[in-house]
Amino acid sequence: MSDLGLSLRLVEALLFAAREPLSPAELARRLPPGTNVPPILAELSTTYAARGFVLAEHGGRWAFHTAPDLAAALVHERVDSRSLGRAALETLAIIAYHEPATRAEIEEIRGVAVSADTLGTLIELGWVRPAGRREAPGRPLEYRTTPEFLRAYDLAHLRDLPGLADLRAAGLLAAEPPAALRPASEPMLPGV
Amino acid sequence: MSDLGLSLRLVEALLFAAREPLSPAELARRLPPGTNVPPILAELSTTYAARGFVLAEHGGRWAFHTAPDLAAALVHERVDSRSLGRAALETLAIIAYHEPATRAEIEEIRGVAVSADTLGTLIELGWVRPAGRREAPGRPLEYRTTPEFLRAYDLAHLRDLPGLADLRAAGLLAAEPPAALRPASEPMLPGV
Amino acid sequence: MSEAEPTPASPPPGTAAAIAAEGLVLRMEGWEGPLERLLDLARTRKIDLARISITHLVDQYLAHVEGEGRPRLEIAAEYLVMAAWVAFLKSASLLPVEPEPEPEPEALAAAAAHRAARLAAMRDAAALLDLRPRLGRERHARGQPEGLAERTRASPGANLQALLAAYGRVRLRSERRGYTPQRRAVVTMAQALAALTAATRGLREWTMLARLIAPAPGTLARSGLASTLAAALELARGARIELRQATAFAPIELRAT
Repeated sequence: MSDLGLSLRLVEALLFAAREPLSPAELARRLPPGTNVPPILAELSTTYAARGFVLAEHGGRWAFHTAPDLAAALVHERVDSRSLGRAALETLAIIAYHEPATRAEIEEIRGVAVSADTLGTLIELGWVRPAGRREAPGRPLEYRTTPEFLRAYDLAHLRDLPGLADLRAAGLLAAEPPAALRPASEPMLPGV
Repeated sequence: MSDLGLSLRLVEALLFAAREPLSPAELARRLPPGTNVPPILAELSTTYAARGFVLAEHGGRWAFHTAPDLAAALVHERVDSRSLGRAALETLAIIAYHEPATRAEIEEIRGVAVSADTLGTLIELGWVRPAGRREAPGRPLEYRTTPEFLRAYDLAHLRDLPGLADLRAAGLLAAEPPAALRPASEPMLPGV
Repeated sequence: MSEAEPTPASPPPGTAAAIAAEGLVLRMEGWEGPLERLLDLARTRKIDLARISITHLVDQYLAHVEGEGRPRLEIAAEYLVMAAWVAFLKSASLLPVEPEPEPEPEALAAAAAHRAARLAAMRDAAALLDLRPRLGRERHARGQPEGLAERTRASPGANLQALLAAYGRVRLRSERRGYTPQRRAVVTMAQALAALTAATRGLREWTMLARLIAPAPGTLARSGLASTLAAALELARGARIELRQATAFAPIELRAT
């Protein structure tokens, strides 16, 4: 490892020292001008793939974290063992799979009212945030997940949510039943 | 790195996640029974010797930290281009319009105390300087703006600052007092 | 939509006459005549409001109010209420009257099944999500990050607009800071009493009060006159001097008792 470039060592050191995940742009700002950051990140994530801690991307930001398979041995280090309640977890899933989602939409899917407390918990965890209003009657708030959510669940992008493509193909993320299930009298939408 | 032993990966992960440096004994307690910790630590410190962060021992405890030779390169000089705070901006404006102005005069016009900090900020920026003392009781310091201030604000002379009537016309002195309370003639600005 | 005629807070009949005298007569395509007549016809559905342009109505209302010179608020308000009612009735007439379609049982069943499937899918998704190694639970961030060192060099942008606004703000604040009465030079009551007591001691002759006031410049002279008169009244009340005045506005004379 003696032939390591200075830039690679610097990127490594920056990611290691940072308290928060860093984007390539943030890294570039702290590196010699002209440094091409993405290949360095790719190389580092390969280098660390099989080690005790790994380098991963979450929503465009990069950070080291301990390898998931070592979880059992690291119980001493557990800092956040709170497990989310069922309501919060379902609400989180609905927002993540549908985002942006309004409270009314969450309630429509869950079939019960969503308490302010449930959304508050998710917002306090930094996993969900209100993100503007929908241009619809009542201008309801829309909720989205955050990069911290992606990091917490080790997802590089929202599209990496488990089963997302299947759910979408099955029409289970749409408010209306798929066309095939609709009565014949209903006019078919082109391209559905 | 596929031949990395589980123990080595665990030591790596434990040291990474630990909030304090760990002794070999503390490490051993969290590892499979019979693990020989010192050779692992030796191997890891060799592995990381030339990287962006190194494994080092201090007083019998081990921790990762940033490679010493990178420390200087990692300090990022950030230009804080936040605009001046309200107090500083108002103080600067008063000095510009009334210079030379003493602290008491600035306070008289602002209606609130002016902290030494506020004046300090302006002096540090090089926009204001103490310029002699007034021959008055207490011999208070007088403040003036500097040529750098004129340059920063792209003014040829202080007299280029708009007068009160101009400010009012530009809507910068928006809420007008009732006509009955206004003096018949606009008070002239000294030195403008 | 309900067929019931909405009952507006219609203008009292008395004011209509007053308005008629002022006269807001609309002249536009589809209607020429007073606004109140238009409203009457609209209420009883004797006119097709679809032909009436609300924009033109508003324009003519504004032109009328502005043309009044000093607009009479109560009249303008009456017109505003009437114009608003015309607008409301027109919007009501434009809304399509749609009978609610009877939901078909198959569609209802499909919707219910879809809803159940969606909920089940989200419950599964939540469970899958929860199985992932979570940061702080199965995965850990660095325990003692040094943090990224930063040295800050302040260089705030120079924004002239902000500087001027700050000065405007300060001036505005000082203008509003309230009225501090100016302290004027006055001859106080105590001074006048002392002076007059000394001047009238042993004064046997009737003497004009004005002669006993020490000459002083400007406002001080007027203040001296007022204070001395008050002092004279005070001394007379204590029977130390006598006061007399022949008629109103005649010189006031005094002497010691």
